[in-house]
Amino acid sequence: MSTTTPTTPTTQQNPTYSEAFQSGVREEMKLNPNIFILGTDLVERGGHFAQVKGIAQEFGVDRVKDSPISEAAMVAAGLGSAMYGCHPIIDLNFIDFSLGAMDEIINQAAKIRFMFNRPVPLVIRATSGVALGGAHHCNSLESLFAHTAGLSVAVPSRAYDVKGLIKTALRSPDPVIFLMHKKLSGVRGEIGDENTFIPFGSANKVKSGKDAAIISYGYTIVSAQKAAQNLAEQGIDVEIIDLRTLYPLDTDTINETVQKFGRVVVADEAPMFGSITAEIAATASEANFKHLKGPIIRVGAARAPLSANPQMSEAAIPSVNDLVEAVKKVMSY
Amino acid sequence: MSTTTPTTPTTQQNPTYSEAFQSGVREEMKLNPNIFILGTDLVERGGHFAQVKGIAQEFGVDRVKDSPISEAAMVAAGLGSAMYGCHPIIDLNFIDFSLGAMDEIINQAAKIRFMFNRPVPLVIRATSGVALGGAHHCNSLESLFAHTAGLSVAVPSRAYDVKGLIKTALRSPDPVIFLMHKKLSGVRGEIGDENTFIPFGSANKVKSGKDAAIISYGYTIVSAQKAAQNLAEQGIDVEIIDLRTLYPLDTDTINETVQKFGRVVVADEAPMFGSITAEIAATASEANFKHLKGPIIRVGAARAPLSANPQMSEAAIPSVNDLVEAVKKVMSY
Amino acid sequence: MTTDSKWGKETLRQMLLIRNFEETADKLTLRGKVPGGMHNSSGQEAVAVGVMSALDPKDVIATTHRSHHHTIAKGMPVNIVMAELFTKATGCSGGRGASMHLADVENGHFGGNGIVGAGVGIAMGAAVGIKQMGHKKVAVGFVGDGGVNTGRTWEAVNMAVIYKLPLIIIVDNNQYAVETFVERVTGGNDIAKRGAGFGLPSFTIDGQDVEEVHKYTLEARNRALAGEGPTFINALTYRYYGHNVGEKGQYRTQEEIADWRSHRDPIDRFSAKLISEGALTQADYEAMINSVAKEIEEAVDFAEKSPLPDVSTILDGVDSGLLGASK
Amino acid sequence: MTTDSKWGKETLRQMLLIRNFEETADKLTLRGKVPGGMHNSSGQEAVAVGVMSALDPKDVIATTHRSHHHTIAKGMPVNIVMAELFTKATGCSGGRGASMHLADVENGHFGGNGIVGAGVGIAMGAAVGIKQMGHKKVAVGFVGDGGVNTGRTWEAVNMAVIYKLPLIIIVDNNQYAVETFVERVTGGNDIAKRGAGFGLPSFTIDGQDVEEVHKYTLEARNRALAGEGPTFINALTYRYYGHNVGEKGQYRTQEEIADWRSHRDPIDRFSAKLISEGALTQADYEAMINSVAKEIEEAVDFAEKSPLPDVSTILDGVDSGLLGASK
Ligand SMILES: Cc1ncc(C[n+]2csc(CCOP(=O)(O)OP(=O)(O)O)c2C)c(N)n1
Ligand SMILES: Cc1ncc(C[n+]2csc(CCOP(=O)(O)OP(=O)(O)O)c2C)c(N)n1
Ligand SMILES: [Mg+2]
Ligand SMILES: [Mg+2]
Repeated sequence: MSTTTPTTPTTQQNPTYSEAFQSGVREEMKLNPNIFILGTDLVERGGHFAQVKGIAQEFGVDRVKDSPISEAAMVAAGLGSAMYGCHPIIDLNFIDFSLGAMDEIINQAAKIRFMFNRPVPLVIRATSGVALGGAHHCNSLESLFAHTAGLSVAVPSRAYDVKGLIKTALRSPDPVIFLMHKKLSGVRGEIGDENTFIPFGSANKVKSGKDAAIISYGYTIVSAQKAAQNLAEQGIDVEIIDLRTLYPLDTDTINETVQKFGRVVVADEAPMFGSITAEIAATASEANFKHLKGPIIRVGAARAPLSANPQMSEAAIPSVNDLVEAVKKVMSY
Repeated sequence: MSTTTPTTPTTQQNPTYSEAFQSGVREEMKLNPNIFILGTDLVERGGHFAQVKGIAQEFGVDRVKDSPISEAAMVAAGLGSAMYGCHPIIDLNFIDFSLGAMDEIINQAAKIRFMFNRPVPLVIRATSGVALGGAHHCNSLESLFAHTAGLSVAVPSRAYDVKGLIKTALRSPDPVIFLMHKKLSGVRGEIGDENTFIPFGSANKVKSGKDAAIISYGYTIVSAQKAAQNLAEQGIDVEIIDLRTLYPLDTDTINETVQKFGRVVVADEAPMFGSITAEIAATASEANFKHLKGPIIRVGAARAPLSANPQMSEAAIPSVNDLVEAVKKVMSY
Repeated sequence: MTTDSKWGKETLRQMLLIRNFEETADKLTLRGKVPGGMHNSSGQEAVAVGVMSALDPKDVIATTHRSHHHTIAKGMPVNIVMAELFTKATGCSGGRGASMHLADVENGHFGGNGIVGAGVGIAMGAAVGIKQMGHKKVAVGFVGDGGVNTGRTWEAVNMAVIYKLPLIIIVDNNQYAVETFVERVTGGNDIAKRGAGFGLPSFTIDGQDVEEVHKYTLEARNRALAGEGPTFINALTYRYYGHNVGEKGQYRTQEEIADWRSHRDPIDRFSAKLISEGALTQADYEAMINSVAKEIEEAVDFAEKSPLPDVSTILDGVDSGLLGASK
Repeated sequence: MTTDSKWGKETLRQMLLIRNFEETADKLTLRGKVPGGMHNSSGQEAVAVGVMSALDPKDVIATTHRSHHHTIAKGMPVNIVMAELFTKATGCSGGRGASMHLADVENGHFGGNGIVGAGVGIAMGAAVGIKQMGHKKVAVGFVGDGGVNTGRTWEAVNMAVIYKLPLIIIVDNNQYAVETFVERVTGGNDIAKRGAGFGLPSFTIDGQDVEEVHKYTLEARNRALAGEGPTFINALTYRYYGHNVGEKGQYRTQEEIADWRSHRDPIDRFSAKLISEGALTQADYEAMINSVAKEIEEAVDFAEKSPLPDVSTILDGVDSGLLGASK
């Protein structure tokens, strides 16, 4: 399932991560008149991260709807219209605000197909990840959604994956939580054409290596790349696997990676206790125990709310150095 | 931190699991005039599981308040009054309904102490676990709460622990999610007296054994006890650790147990992907790798919503036989 | 106004069918046939039948934990409903749902719900879909008097107003939420006034008068189809039985129940009207009662004889797998 | 009515202090001094000062993401506020909160909030506590015009009504939610009427008239203290700057902003009144402006010179550890 795509040169021509979203959505909106977008401040502003900039101007306000600040109703609007036959994209702005729509997401959208045998082709998009803004704007909630049967979770780390994954989501009949990292919004990169679809559950080998592997996703992939450079200087050649989606999870690639190296670090920036890295480490350990040279090491954030002070917020999440140290630890087995 | 208490003879004199809650709450309400209870249908009915039966009649309706069906406001009432100086118990009835109050729980109650240096002595009680009722009444949400920095999570499996833990919660300045399993509501057992407090983060060795261990909590402890009997007949002597709280987690006891046996099963009835058993298995494997005779085996529920049909719902969660097989598997290393 | 005889008979029969269904299912529940229990709607038939008789079969509804009456009135065969209560494979949700999760999405029944207030949001969403696709339909969201205290209900109402959605919100106001009297928990104690505060036509009507319910719903539907947006209807009704089967409680008097049953019963009122107008004979009425009883008996038989769901299917249908290989 | 000179001067000074704070902080934010940006309240001073001048210092408030004006009016020293914006250790939240999370719970400031609508719930909860403990205080919850579309707001309002809580809800209605004009997203477009629907005294008032805000708040407070329950006040106001610092947008005209600034500015109106009544001389006024400027300058200096929080404290205070040993 793992597909390797070339590392992307960041030239001025390449679109940003946010523009990649626009691009994928535009292409699918042209083909499917039942796709519409609903959220706050989308029409004029184009969303807080320019993720839908210009789309209302192109497709009209019937297909890009400004919403009141009513997260529960926003998701309900998506859910009911998806059951009816539309393919809505509900833009929740920050994923933190999904906490006001958890019943609609977890009890309703995720369960309708199982209970009533009815597809719910619904995309819930939100900006996620740790950056500025403090405790109410930096929740890492991906493990909550991944734990919920019936939901799939995309966590792209670059423009190419944003576009390829949103296009797949917009062709699928299932609810998707689509999380875009705030620190990546403006990062440019190559994107695929209108026929580039990235299947969920297919990890991307960002970098191959000989000695050990880091399995991660989202912004932590950027840190992992820096860590890899640093480690290379110390003679350690680390492989980097970007999961791209947390559910479905590319367990084939995870298993192959664990079996290949026996030395694996699993990292993200969610508070570590109970994060998705636990699932990955526990399941991979159980399945590949004999191949392990030592325990799988997890790297994650402190068990604390995030602070608005940038130094504190940075200190709470894994640094490049934390990743370097973790890899050195698995190398010491 | 592990305290072993005698296994309880279930005589008619012993109170039920629900009555144990009443008992602990009553004792603390007598001592602390700032404790009050708020939820739906508490005054006359005594709650849907009789958990506060008679308390309004004893303490008056100022201290047991019937609420509208407004979960967000219920938790906000608890949060604001806890910040003000009360020690509210917010009774959400079924934990499923907490999905309508997730912002109040995760963004607000859990974070206030960290952000504003103000204690939030708030107990959120709810009935949890898989039984009848279908997909909207059987969510196992404990891993969501345990993952949230600032929350503690109690998951008692017997009357004694219900009383001892609720008393501790009502003496502590932190928000607690108090989950009582629906299938245990009527189970009788010994309870402690007014001075019996069970610290959070102290597991209970329900049964000691010589060969392997099952680490679990809640109703699965009952299944584990049956599995232990079955295994005893096959000559396998299994130890059972009841975690009693999921955060704080008794990592000392977990580590000791893993080190003692090297053969450990971690089990619960939440959908396994991303459940708290992943955290336990991953962290315990990392910390005690050298002591493992084989991988820690997890047992959990299917990744699916629960059905109202009892046979389907039973089939979705671990059976006694699943636990027996898991223990035999760890014995095979 | 004189009632059209054909419509009147069909309407009355629907109400009788629901009443018999509920009373039969109640007894079967007490005998352990309905896993998880059920919420009996006896007394509330006029709301369900009055609304549904004003709709087109293709219109959409989404409802609550107490939804047998809505479901039968919407046209689901009673044997399928009964089988679902029994959690049999032949039930509308294949036994996955039981009493609270009746649905037939294909035919516009977007589901009962275990979560108070959720149905209004789902119906509002369906109305978004209807409008988006340019269809000439409406969606109806049911909620109880207790449910109007959930925030999600008002978010959905507001959204329906600003998007001018073809939505009708029906408060199936039976005056109690479990054991809690509506006045004790409803600020202002005027639910229609709440609706009005959100800027949509809002009415409190006699939910025991099936013709009144029908008339208000029809007008609301016409407004919706004309692009004038949603309507809010607070229908006053009463449930005769406990919240869940077997529950009694001290929260209301036997006199109160007897008063509603004897003076305002929707079936008695409507049958008396039809008989007095000559639209129905006493003999017709008795035949109708018997025919309904037979239909329900057959439904019970169907449910009893139906197979249980295959437990090996518990992982089927969680997702499509089309996003990528689920593992 | 003639304004009491002492009260008038203090009130005017408060408004000037807020205005200068906001304009200064805005510039500093553009210079990168305020991590995460800030929500400027310039134009809305009369709401904050009118409310707070009617409260007792021990009363409780809980507010929104736009809360500098409420916080300063509540009495927090501007140097502490500024230091928090700078995320310095000397800020009210030790630098953990920045602009959106100003608080001083000990002194009745239960916090700004990153979540729209959350403040009303927290204030409602505080009012539960006040009533439970038998204290003679009130709680005030602030919400924006955008925030009245969150369900949580109405759940809290309803709860306050049925428990007759000493709560005042203030809608700091600046007519926009980010770039969205209130009329486009507010069903009925009459926010006070929504309040009335939930059964509490509800008023729409001129939020640019500090005396009117004061008067309505005082009356609400008296009702609350007399055990008559909550009051809902929709105060019409306007923000002069963008939603967040540096934002402009095409969603409103420059003429609209100029009109509010030149004809309805709360400070200009109130200072002109005081001067015309002889309660204030032009010289007094200028001295006041200068003294305020100096106070803000000192606050900036304090914030600049304050230490950053110690990053080794990032795990401190998450919980007490008293439940059991946290690990
Ligand atoms: C969000 C939520 N909170 C609480 C419940 C528990 N509950 C189920 S039915 C009910 C009462 C509902 O009352 P009402 O809306 O008046 O409907 P009725 O039962 O009278 O038909 C309650 C509290 C629930 N199912 N969902
Ligand atoms: C629950 C939630 N949804 C969305 C947001 C993003 N957001 C922050 S402020 C704002 C606008 C709020 O408008 P209003 O309530 O009128 O307050 P104002 O900014 O005008 O003071 C929005 C949408 C949020 N912080 N919380
Ligand atoms: Mg009711
Ligand atoms: Mg506003």
